[in-house]
Amino acid sequence: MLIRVTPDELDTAEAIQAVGSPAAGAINVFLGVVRDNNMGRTVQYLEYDAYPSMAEKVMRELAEAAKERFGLEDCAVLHRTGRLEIGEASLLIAVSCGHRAESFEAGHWLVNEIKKKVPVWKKEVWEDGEAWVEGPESLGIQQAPASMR
Amino acid sequence: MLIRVTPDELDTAEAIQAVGSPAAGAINVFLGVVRDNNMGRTVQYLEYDAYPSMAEKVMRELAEAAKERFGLEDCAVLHRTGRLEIGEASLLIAVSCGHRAESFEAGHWLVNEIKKKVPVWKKEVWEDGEAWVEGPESLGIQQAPASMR
Amino acid sequence: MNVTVLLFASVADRAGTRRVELPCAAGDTVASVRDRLLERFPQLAAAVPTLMYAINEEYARESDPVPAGATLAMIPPVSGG
Amino acid sequence: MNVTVLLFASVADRAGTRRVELPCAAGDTVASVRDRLLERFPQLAAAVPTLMYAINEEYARESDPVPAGATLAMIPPVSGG
Repeated sequence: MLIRVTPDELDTAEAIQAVGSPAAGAINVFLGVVRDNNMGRTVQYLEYDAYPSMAEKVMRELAEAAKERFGLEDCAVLHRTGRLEIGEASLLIAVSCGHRAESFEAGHWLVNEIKKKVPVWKKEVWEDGEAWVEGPESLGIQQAPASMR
Repeated sequence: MLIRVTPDELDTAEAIQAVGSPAAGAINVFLGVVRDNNMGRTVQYLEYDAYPSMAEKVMRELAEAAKERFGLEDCAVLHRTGRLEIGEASLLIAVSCGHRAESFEAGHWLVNEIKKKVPVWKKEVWEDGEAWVEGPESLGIQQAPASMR
Repeated sequence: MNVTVLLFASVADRAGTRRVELPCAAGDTVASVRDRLLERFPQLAAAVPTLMYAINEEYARESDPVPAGATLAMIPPVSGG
Repeated sequence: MNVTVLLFASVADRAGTRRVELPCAAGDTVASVRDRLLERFPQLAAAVPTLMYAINEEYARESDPVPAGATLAMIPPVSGG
């Protein structure tokens, strides 16, 4: 199980290789990519902050949960940190399993959970300013019981 | 739009590069991979036959349809032919779009349609024999009106 | 006037060839050309119930006319992916 | 006895630091350590309603006890991916 928070470029081939298995008939790869716009504003680049050791821990827990829940052969989750230009990948998820339907479901479930729970933050930098994005899907915003705040 | 039927190894990095776009926030990649078993039998390798010119035509039509239907930025569909060993990719789909949900839906829709409509065939080779797979999802088996047979 | 008939996968194996030139006349349809193919390769009869057809790389019905010089493909159930 | 408090993203920017050592006593909870942090950095008060917390890399509740020598992270709404 390949789990990594890193300032280096994410390598799709490495992740696909890592989840390869003779019993896998399907591999699904999801890349979260830096887009040139958000909420109607032009984005110049993103800056990612992270709590790397905890982020890796949460990513590993989610990967284990996905493996169990969807019967995966294997799973890789990588998140990049630091300054990312338009078109660069910030998140890379790869899952392998016997059949295709589970590969799509598992990948989608994982990215949704990552957006809620993994302690990583992005700052959008525009021509005329910048702001940390407080994720609308974050545990603290929507999902946490009041007692967890 | 990258569409290709080829005897050569499928290159995921090339497909990701091909669908890249400044407006894309999500890229989904699906790999159909040769599995070491099917229907309870041990598979040694697969041999793919194709009607390459028509396969590329149908793949292009499906890619255009997916682009329209899911609002994709771009789309790549590649299918390999010839002898494929366990773990090698026979099908590579990459889609790019603004947001993640559409990327998963589009990739899943595309692989389902490809399994129904693209004129490609696989032969399973076992230790003690071989057989052409007549796809249970093929248009001719389930979806075609009787008049199309 | 000829039609080029393409055979694939199990159908090509049974026929022992991937390509056959058959005569074709005005009024020929997918079904009539296919039946002419079966006269030459009776071992293909068992495949007919699940066959699909394409004229010049476009899926076609049994009743569709086959233009002179066309390529007619016999398409067994596909299993790509 | 100390606790190491980690700050990230907007919270780190507002505090002007990513790491603070605070005294910690028996009976301290996430909430009591956080309130001690706010005494030193009152500009963080606005962030509190959406903050989450982690003790030694595990999400924790405001009422959870903070062990001596623990690392307590202030976690603003995450936005990875």
